[in-house]
Amino acid sequence: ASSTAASSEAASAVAKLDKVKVAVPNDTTNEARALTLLEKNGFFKLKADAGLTATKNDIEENPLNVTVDEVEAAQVPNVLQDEDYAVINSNYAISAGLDPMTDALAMEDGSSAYVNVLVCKEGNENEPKIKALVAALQSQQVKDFMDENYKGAVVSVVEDPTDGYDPSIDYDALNGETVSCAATPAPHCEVLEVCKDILAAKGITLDIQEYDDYVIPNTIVEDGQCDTNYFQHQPYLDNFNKEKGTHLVTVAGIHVEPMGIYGGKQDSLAPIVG
Amino acid sequence: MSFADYGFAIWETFYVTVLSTAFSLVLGLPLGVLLVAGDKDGVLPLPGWLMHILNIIINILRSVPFLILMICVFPLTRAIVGTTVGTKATIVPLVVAAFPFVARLVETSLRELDEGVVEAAQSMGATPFQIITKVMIPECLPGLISSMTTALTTILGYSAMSGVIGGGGLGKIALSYGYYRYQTNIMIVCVVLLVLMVQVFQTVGTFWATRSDKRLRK
Amino acid sequence: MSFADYGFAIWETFYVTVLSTAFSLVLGLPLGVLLVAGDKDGVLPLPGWLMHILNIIINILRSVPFLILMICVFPLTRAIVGTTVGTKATIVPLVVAAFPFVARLVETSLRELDEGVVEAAQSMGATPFQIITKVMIPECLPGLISSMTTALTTILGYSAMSGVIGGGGLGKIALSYGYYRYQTNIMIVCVVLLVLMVQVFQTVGTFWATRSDKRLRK
Amino acid sequence: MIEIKHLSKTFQMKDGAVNALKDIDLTIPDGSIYGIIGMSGAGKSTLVRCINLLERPTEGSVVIDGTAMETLSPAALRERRRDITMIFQQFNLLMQRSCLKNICFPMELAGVKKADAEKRARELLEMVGLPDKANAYPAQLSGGQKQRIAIARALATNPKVLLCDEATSALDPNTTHAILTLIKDINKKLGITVVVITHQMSVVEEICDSVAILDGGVVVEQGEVREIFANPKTAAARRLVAPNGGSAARDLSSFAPDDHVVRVTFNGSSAAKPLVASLAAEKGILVSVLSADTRDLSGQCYGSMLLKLPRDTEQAKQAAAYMRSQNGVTVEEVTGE
Amino acid sequence: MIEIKHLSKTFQMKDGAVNALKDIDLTIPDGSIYGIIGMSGAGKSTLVRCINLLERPTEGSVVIDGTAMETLSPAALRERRRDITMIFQQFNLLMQRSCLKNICFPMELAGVKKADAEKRARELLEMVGLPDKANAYPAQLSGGQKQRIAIARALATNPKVLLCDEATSALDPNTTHAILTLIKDINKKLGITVVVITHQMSVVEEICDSVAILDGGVVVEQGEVREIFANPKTAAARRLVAPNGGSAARDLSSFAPDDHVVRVTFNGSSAAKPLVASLAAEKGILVSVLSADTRDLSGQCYGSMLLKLPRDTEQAKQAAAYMRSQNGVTVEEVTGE
Ligand SMILES: Nc1ncnc2c1ncn2[C@@H]1O[C@H](COP(=O)(O)OP(=O)(O)OP(=O)(O)O)[C@@H](O)[C@H]1O
Ligand SMILES: Nc1ncnc2c1ncn2[C@@H]1O[C@H](COP(=O)(O)OP(=O)(O)OP(=O)(O)O)[C@@H](O)[C@H]1O
Ligand SMILES: [Mg+2]
Ligand SMILES: [Mg+2]
Repeated sequence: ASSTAASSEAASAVAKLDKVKVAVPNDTTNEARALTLLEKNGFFKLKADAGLTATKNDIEENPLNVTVDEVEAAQVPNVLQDEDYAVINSNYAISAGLDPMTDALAMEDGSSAYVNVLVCKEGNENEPKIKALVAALQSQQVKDFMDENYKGAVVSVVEDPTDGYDPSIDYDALNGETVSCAATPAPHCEVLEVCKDILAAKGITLDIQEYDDYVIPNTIVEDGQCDTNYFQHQPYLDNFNKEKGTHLVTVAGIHVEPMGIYGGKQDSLAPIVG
Repeated sequence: MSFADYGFAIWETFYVTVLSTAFSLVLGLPLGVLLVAGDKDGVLPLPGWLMHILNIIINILRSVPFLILMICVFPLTRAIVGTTVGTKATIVPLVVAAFPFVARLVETSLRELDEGVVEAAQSMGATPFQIITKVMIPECLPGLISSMTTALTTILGYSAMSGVIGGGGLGKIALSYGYYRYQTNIMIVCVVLLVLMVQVFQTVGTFWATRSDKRLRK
Repeated sequence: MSFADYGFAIWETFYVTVLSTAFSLVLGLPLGVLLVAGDKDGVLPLPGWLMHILNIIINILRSVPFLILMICVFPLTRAIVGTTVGTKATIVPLVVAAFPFVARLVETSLRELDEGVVEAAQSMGATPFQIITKVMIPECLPGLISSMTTALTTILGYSAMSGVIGGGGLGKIALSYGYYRYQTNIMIVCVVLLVLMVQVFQTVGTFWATRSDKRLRK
Repeated sequence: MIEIKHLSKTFQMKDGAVNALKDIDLTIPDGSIYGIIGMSGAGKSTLVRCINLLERPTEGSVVIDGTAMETLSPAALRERRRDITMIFQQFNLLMQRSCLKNICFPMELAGVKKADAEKRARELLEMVGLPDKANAYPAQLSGGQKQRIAIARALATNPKVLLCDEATSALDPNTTHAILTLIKDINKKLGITVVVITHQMSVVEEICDSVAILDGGVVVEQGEVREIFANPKTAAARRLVAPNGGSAARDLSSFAPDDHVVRVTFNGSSAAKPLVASLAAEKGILVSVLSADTRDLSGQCYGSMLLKLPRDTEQAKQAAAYMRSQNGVTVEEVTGE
Repeated sequence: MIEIKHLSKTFQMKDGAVNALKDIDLTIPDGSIYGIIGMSGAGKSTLVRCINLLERPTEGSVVIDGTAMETLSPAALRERRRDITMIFQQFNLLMQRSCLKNICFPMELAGVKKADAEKRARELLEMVGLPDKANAYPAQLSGGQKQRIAIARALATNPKVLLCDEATSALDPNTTHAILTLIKDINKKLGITVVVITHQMSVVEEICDSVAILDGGVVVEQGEVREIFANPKTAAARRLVAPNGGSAARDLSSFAPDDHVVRVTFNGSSAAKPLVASLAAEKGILVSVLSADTRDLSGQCYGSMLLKLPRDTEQAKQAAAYMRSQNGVTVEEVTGE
């Protein structure tokens, strides 16, 4: 794979493919996101009303004969070499040894709408222990951790980071309390590990609950088994609330994980953009 | 991952697997027995429609994908365990998924029994319950033990999915490090531990099945 | 989802399940036979270390969580199917996961065989191969068929995970629409179709097993 | 009393039906030892399996002590069966239980206390000559030993009816005798009814009061043993009860054609006057005894002999006439079959 | 020739060992029909299973035609076994194969063409009297029918050695006779060696040339049938070969105490002079025949009789003396056992 810049040079020299295979993540919003990114890069045209839940069935015009394979998000890097292209979440790309900065043929804009958020049940937004968790997640330490570990695959969206604590909270009163947070393994649990230390310093226990799933973490916050969760982006949450009639609210936006198009059998977007 | 973490994961895997298998046996054994005994020519003929219903229930539970089953049994899980998440909570869906499977294994084993010994018991006026507990099960014991070993390993495999509802255990760790985080080392350690566990279960199971078989001349 | 979509999903589920079961049988049957025949007192005693290795291989394959196994066999999948994505590609990991399971079921079934008939064949100078193909397998046929029905349903359950690598089928649709996209209707239709499929498999299997059993006096 | 009424049993098979029993009528009095004999495949096992309804008759009825078995509810049938035990032709021992536990089994079913059951089981093991096999498993026994365990098991609960399907077929003559003595004893002491299926004529002779002869699913003869054995009327019966069965037939085929061989049957003749000897003493005619099996019952002689008469036709005729003139003796010329 | 040398077999059990065979030495000549008799549990089945090495002897050796069986490689052993067939005490039929296919089985193993195998199987079915059971499965057969299928199966491949473990125990006298005739025929025509294990003395008498008597795992007597049967030397042998076995013993127990009963054995006495008759004619002493089983072999008489002598002691003595004076006759006083 080569960089986007390199590929456009060779564009005219490359013959069109008669069939293009693309792998995308198979969960609701990630798929829609991926399809939107592909549309933007000229793979096909989606129906106008496809929105944030678009699936491959929403492709309206497909002149390049693109086949979309829906694959588990974590799995996409593994199948890359069998596809012409794949859309990969940056965190998985990094885990799998790809470098989003150099290997991606195209990236989502930094100002993505897909901000990963900390979520709690409606009405609990102002609970001190949740606010303490927000302060920890929005800290400089977390921001540094992201920069250092994810090298652009996980980008903090926090504008002015805290020192880890919220001055408006009475931490003494929270001493000995536990705040629980449901999250998916990477990168959310890893990020929470950083917060764990920050909160521990004030005698607050952060109970990180790890889930390999995108539904349960919401349902358990809704039914009160867990205080918060941190695994999803805003559009996903909105859609979830709408479909399931849940009352979950965003407490704070933390980071974005931009998606990128990576080359498998192809090493540039030339066959697409022509 | 520290030693203690691995130790805890081993313990979690162990108790989830063993408890799930035990409960699956408690439900699956009687059900499997009914499938054989309730036959038209069985020792406790049950009405045809009832047998149909039993079969259909088993088939339904066996055909629903595990993830969906897990969600469907949430109310049950909550009623029994008090929560729907965590390692303990995985036992309920595991049992619901595994007991129909165990029932089928039991059914297969019991069908191998020589009709003659059942007839002998019948000729002595044994009640269906006596035939089941004193003839069918004891006479098929080696086969049943070996089926239970198979079930145990299968349940252990399923328990790796406990991560979906926030459970732990070796399988889940192997998945979240090896699969989601691409950290092969931890995955390998977990898989090796899993293999060792299965190895132990299997060795004990095979040994016990052979030991309990009095039909062998040697 | 149109009628045609459901039809196609049924077809995908059907061929993945049946092909995976068939291949698992092709690998698992000989392996299961070896586990019994290769015993110290078996008809084809194999060296102890070889039996150990066979057992360990089976235990390894049975203890690795399915998702991890799926990734591990990617090179194999690629070599055989040409790709690691899509419905067809799920057959390889399914077979790798299921054949050791089938081997254990076969082993359990074959151990139920009356020693006497094997001795009779030995006394006639039958080769181990002849004993296996003409005595052990045919005499255990009903049990084997019923074990294969159990395997088939288990494999069908696993095939629901094909969605992970871009496969299709009823299980995957039930999961991705019903579970992840909250379209309960589609999920219900898929589950009903799955139940019907299992019902058909099970009915055919049970019927065939009973039909092929010549030990029954009635 | 066991009454078998118009009993028929048909097995449906792929290629046609097998009529194993055809319209059987039999009455087995209480306290009797009743033999059922017949060739292999005659339907003996099927008949006895119909008595305790292990085999449901296709037609007809089995009435025990006035109750038609096939009309009983499952629970009532079980109750009944506790008093009817059976020794199976293929033993049907529980393979995963030791011999002792096998014998305890019917007592366990009946709720006998464990200690009492084991005590009785050990007694029975003693009786059948296998006290040292208490802890052995059936797979470790010889054929005859298995059969003896099956016998012990059947006797364990002091049944009212004992059905024996070839109960001594795997035993040597001595053990057979010991077992038969045991059964006869029990029959006398407890008055139990015994149905004995066998193809060993010596067994019938030794313990049965009455006998029925089955042939091709039909009862061709029935009555007291001495009568049937002395005077078999049908070919099927004669085939079975010829003294020493098959071996007599062998002898016949080795005769010179001009030998006169007669079968003499004693049906209660005076035992005080030995036939062969008195023939020699009174008439001076010397006959040789080829085979004989006679019994002296309260001074009357029952049984039969195969005698070779002198080659001289006149002498042979005289001898035959002399014997015929004796009370309770029938003489018939024997020809190879 | 089958030579059994110093053969011992011990079964290890949880609670001690069972010495089923102890230092057996036997030689079975080619073409002979060799009987092995003994009480239940004597070790007969174990012995015959050692011959084709289904049971590995603990000690000793089985040499067939000069080759020690236990030294053979698995492949060579298989080759050998093709010529040695066995009829099992519990039949060991393949339950999932029809009768026809069961009989075809050894031929299938030997690579006989299917059509030829079926043809031969049908012939054999005819021979054992079950032509209509070709398509029936073993579960649908009576005990005796199963046994006959097992016999047919053993004869299918024209073996050189036939091992029969109680091959006629489930058969009625007639069918037994027919089967024995069949085996004898084959033995004569093809010169095969037959080892017959049985507890039916009539079977030994009918077809065996030689016999060995096993008791508690030890060979206590062996030799020609006529010798052993006429002159059983050990208690074990006498128990088995008493005429009509158990039934003679029964008679004994019913004697009045002052009855004189003697067992007369003929070991080749002149058949021309009937003993009982001539005793009456010459001495005027009348004895009655309780049971007899004699055979006339080329003018010599073999076999035995149980005779009741007159109560008069003087007469009884005279009678015994007279009989003792005859050639080839032994007389022994019989007492209840
Ligand atoms: N596998 C075994 N384990 C332990 N003991 C055994 C085993 N097989 C046989 N025996 C014992 O060895 C002895 C001889 O058995 P065998 O079967 O040879 O007797 P048999 O002479 O054939 O008797 P039968 O006429 O009753 O068939 C018996 O006491 C039996 O209990
Ligand atoms: N389940 C069955 N299905 C079909 N035919 C059967 C079945 N059971 C018995 N038969 C047939 O019925 C007839 C009578 O069988 P049964 O077992 O009563 O004979 P038997 O008199 O006990 O013979 P044996 O002395 O050989 O044991 C036989 O011809 C047999 O083949
Ligand atoms: Mg019978
Ligand atoms: Mg034996």
